[in-house]
Amino acid sequence: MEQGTRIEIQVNGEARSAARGTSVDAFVAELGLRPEVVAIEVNDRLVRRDERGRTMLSDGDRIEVVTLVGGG
Amino acid sequence: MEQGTRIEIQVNGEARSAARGTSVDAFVAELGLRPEVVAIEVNDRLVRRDERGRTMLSDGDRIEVVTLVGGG
Amino acid sequence: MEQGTRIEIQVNGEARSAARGTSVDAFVAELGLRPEVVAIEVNDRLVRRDERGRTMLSDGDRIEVVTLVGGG
Amino acid sequence: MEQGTRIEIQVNGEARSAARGTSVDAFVAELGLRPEVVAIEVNDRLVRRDERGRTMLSDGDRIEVVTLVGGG
Amino acid sequence: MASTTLHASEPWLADEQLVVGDTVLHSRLLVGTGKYKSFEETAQALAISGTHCVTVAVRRVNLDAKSGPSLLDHIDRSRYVILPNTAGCFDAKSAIRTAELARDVLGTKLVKLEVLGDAKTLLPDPIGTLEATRELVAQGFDVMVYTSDDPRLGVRLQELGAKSVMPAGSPIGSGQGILNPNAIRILLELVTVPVIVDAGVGTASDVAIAMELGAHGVLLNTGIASAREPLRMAAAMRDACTAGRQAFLAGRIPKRLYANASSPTDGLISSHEKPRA
Amino acid sequence: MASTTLHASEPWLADEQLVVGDTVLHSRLLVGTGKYKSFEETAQALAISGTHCVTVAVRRVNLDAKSGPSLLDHIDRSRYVILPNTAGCFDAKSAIRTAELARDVLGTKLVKLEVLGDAKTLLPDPIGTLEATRELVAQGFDVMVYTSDDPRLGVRLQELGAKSVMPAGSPIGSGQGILNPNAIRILLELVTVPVIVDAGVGTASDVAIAMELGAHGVLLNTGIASAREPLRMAAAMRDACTAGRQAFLAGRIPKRLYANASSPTDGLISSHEKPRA
Amino acid sequence: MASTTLHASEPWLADEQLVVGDTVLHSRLLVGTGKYKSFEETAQALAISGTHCVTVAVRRVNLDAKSGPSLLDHIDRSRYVILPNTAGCFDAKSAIRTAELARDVLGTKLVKLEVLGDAKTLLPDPIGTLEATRELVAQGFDVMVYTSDDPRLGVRLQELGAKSVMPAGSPIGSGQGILNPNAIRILLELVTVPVIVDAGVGTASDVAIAMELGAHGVLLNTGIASAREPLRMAAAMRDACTAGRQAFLAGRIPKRLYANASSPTDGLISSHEKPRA
Amino acid sequence: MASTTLHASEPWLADEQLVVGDTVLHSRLLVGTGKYKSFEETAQALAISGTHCVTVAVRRVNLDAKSGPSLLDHIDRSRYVILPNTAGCFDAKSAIRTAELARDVLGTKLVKLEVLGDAKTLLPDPIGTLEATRELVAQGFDVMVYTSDDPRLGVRLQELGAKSVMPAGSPIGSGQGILNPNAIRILLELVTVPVIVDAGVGTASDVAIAMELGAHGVLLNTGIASAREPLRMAAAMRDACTAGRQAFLAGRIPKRLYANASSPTDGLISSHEKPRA
Repeated sequence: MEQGTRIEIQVNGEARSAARGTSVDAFVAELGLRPEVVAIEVNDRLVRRDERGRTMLSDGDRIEVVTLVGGG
Repeated sequence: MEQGTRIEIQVNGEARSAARGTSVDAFVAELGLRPEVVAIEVNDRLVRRDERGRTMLSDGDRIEVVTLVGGG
Repeated sequence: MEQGTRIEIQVNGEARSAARGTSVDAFVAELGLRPEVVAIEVNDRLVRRDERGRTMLSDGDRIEVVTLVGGG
Repeated sequence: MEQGTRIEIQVNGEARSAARGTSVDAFVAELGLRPEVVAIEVNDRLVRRDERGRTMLSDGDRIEVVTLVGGG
Repeated sequence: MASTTLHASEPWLADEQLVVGDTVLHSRLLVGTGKYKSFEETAQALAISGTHCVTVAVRRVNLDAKSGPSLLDHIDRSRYVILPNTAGCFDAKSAIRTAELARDVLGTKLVKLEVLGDAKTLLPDPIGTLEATRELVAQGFDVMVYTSDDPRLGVRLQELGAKSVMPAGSPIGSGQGILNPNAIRILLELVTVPVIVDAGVGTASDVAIAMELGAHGVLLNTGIASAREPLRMAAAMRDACTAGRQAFLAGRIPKRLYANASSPTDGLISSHEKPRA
Repeated sequence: MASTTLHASEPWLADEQLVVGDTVLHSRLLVGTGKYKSFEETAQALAISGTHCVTVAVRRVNLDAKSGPSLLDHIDRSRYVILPNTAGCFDAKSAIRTAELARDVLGTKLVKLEVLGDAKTLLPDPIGTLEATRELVAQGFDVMVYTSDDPRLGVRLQELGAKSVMPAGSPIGSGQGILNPNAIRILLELVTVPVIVDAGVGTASDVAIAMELGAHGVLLNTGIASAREPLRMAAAMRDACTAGRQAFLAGRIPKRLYANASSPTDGLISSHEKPRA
Repeated sequence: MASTTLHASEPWLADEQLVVGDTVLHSRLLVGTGKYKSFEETAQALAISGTHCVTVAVRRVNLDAKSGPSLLDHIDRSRYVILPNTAGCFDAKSAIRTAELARDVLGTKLVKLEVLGDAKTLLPDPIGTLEATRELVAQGFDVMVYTSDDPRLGVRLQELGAKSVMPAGSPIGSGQGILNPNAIRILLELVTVPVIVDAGVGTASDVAIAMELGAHGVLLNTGIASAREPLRMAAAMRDACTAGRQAFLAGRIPKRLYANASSPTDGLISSHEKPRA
Repeated sequence: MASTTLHASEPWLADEQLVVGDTVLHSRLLVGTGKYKSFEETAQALAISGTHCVTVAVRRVNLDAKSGPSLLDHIDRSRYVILPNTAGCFDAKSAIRTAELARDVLGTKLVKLEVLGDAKTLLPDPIGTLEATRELVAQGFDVMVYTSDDPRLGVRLQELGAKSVMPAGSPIGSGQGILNPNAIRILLELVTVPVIVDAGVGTASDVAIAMELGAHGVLLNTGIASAREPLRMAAAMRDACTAGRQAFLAGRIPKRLYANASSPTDGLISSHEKPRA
């Protein structure tokens, strides 16, 4: 019997799912975000801009997607 | 035909009447006041303690009767 | 026997003399002052600009000659 | 040939000497100090009141002898 | 000032007495009698405060009320000097009449003159105050005059014969303390009669600060009467007055930007780190 | 706080006692023993101040001097709690050694910890202070810790086990009083151990202000010892401490921009001018 | 206020102009001409300050000196309003004579009245000031009157016809800034003519504070002329005046005891420690 | 500081530039971007303020919102240096992660480090701040560190490699200005990196006062964004910053208790009354 094709992840504290084998890059696009204005953590570790393409999401990952907002 | 036996006066801004020929002394007693804790003005002029006996009230007099109260 | 031709006056507290019949105008010129930057008092009374010509100095006059200086 | 009978020590930064085998207790007495108003360190280590008797000074020891003075 | 008995036992607190005109005051704290819950509370607060001089106001008798107890029944005149004020007067004439009425009741010549400028700020009117001072002095009153902290106005009031100049630390009842210590300091240099800070005192440190400036006394009312616990505050004001006066006489240390060690700086045990200069 | 006897006679002054660790202090004024002209003056100033807790420093014995009288001969230990400090230490290690030495002389666990940052400002070094607090608490000391008025630093020191946080009102010996009342107020909200203002007090009103903010006590030395008349100033500081504390407990009146009449505003005699609103 | 051209390009700075009697002033900074090293420095400082109104004093001509250049040669009257003062007068009569002399030279009716009380403090004499104000107004002068910060005295001077009330922030040349902001605030509530803070300004922030209180202008001299670098300070005072005025008009945030986050408080990344409430 | 062009025309305003790590800042005013009504208002306020450095915060993307405009679209990076902060972090680890995230977005190493102690006061936690400073410096960040005004804490942060020490004048958003100028003054004596006053600024004079103390810059946000008229206040803050800086460089006059005449004291006209000495 074959394994599921989707993974369950947490994004900014909310439960989401993604296709197995999705890269961070692809996932950011999927979320409809502009890649140049966000930064990504996976499991409390920064995934640098240049690592996004080669970093694949895994089942159970905790993902933080942040951007810059007004602040003092 | 003989004249009225009472006079109309103002005491602390209120209309009052008194018997013609009433002295300030007598009037203070009439008001039920302790003479040693009050001072009296008739028509904006102080009537000193020692003048009260010989000072008679006249029709239309404006009388101020004051005492000492708490103040800073 | 003819009278003296000069009068003794006080200018800003100093003793000076002038020819009898000197006008305030003439005296200011004599002092080498620029008339437009000074004001004159004779015996504690202002002699207005337009009165200087017709105002003659008399023996014993006390004259104040002032100007504007730096101040706050 | 037998060894010297005195040791060289430092007390409050000054060079002193003492008889070999002198206890801290004895040394305090030697200095003419009142034992109850002083505290003693040997080589930066406190020698407690109850240890003074059994603690012997050794050649080269650095000794601090302190007391309480006025302070805020 | 605390009593002479106390001073006998504490010679280091020796101080001259405060004298206003002919009146010798045994305490530098003057206390008002307004706004208390009862005559009993008034009397107790006065006693606790240690004051020797209490202020009272002149008002119309309430003709409808039965002749009840008078404030005067609760102020022992053998113990306190009574200082009538002209509070509520907005012109010289009313203030003068009020002072005369008070003198007729009390038989004394001491008066605290107030001629106010407006009902909102209760700040003194300088012209009315000058006029009334001249007239009351002419009538033989010992005038203690409530004024702003304008030092030259204080000089003018002294020239007119005032026996004490009473600058407001801040507006009456505002509780803001001494808003301009510099003005009080200059006033103290310019006048010779006692300077008694009147009005604005909100808490104990305000009294201490006034006395440390060199003021000869402080008059207050609301600060005690309207505190959550008036009796406790009366004690606090009493102690603050003696504290500030004694600190003034003791001569405080100068202020520095920083540091002046209170413990010896030598005789330190050997240290691994040396202090940074 | 003054003696219980006094309170029996003055119930309105009731107050809880100041407790630091296991030590109950009967006065909220803590006094240092540095800079006095003589041991006699020291003892007299302490007595007048009414303090129950006096600070002392640890220093090398002068070996050349004949064994003379000791400060301890002049401080009656049945009357005063002795609080040794680590003044003059510029690193945690020296401060810890100094505390151990003091404990060995006194046999008590109370210590006032000072780890200073530099000799010019005598301001505390936060890192050394945190380190030494941790270590001394581990050794069983009751640590009263001198610190800046940084409220969160005070919280950290309490978390490490300090029994009292002692913020500087201003730099040691600067006599500038409480430079940042707001910081003291916030510190008082954030910590639960007693907050005792240490350093910077120049005159009586500084003490009153500290206590009015809600501080649990004040420690001072130079303000008394270096005043022109130390004994008089000792009395002033004593009274200022009770005044400030009582004012804090009494609940002061609020501050307003202006006026709040202390005499009644009705019952005025008829006036020619009406007050301007 | 800076020029209208500037405002055309900066609409958010829109402000009404300062009007004293008949005189419209394009800057709220008034500058004195005393104490400069040279007439050249005076002229340059005035230009940099952006002022539209400059004060001058009346003094005896030096008869011994050759008729040299006059200050008036260095003040372009097409550019500046000249405001003569009566500085140095200690009685009403001298001040009135001085004002008349100035008017005769300048042909203008604007005068800054000063009647001083003493040479040590240079504080204004209230009686002489009131007298001279009445007389000069009767003679048709537009009187701008130097006075203390006593709010009711300011009201009296306005009642006598003064066109501007000019309270001292602190004594002339003392550089202490605004010693009693509360008094200035109350004065601003009580009078309707422009209030121009005169005297006491020591540095830029003093000007800003005066304007933030709502003062209509500030007059200063020593603060610029006696600074180490007068030209630099002239620029600083210029900017401080516009800064303070604009801040007043902009409506500042309220003061709080503490904290009001400027960054969003939600959307934080997951944290190991949770903030303590 | 205003632009060099301006200085060419005003040589007397010459000033060195503010340099933080490798970053040269052309204005001494740093401005936050929080609390504005719109991105447009933000951009306009920044432009008016003349700032060269703007702070931003790091927050989670709102996944539900359609991908709308970003703040970054409204801040021209060729015109402004963007300074990301770690606001909202209550421990070193979160602050470090936040700094790394910001660096990944911006590609720059400048960071304003904030490690807060609690959510009520938003005062900095000294231990977390020290830890995060050490770590971020090790990671190659140019750390500008928000701290209390404790001078020795500032020294410790500089020792750990901070490129700028940013003391709070008063709590974030409290609008109380510089509560302890003395602490800032001492900090300026003890550290060599730029001191930029951060937090607490309520109005223009607060900025001027900070700069007059010698601070190298001021960072503010709420004071402008929450003013009734943010654009007007932006201009006020801009002018106050240059005013205060120039006043600091110009060298202010000393403060005196009183009087120092600005008009000549000789050459007075003959007077009936002689001045009282």
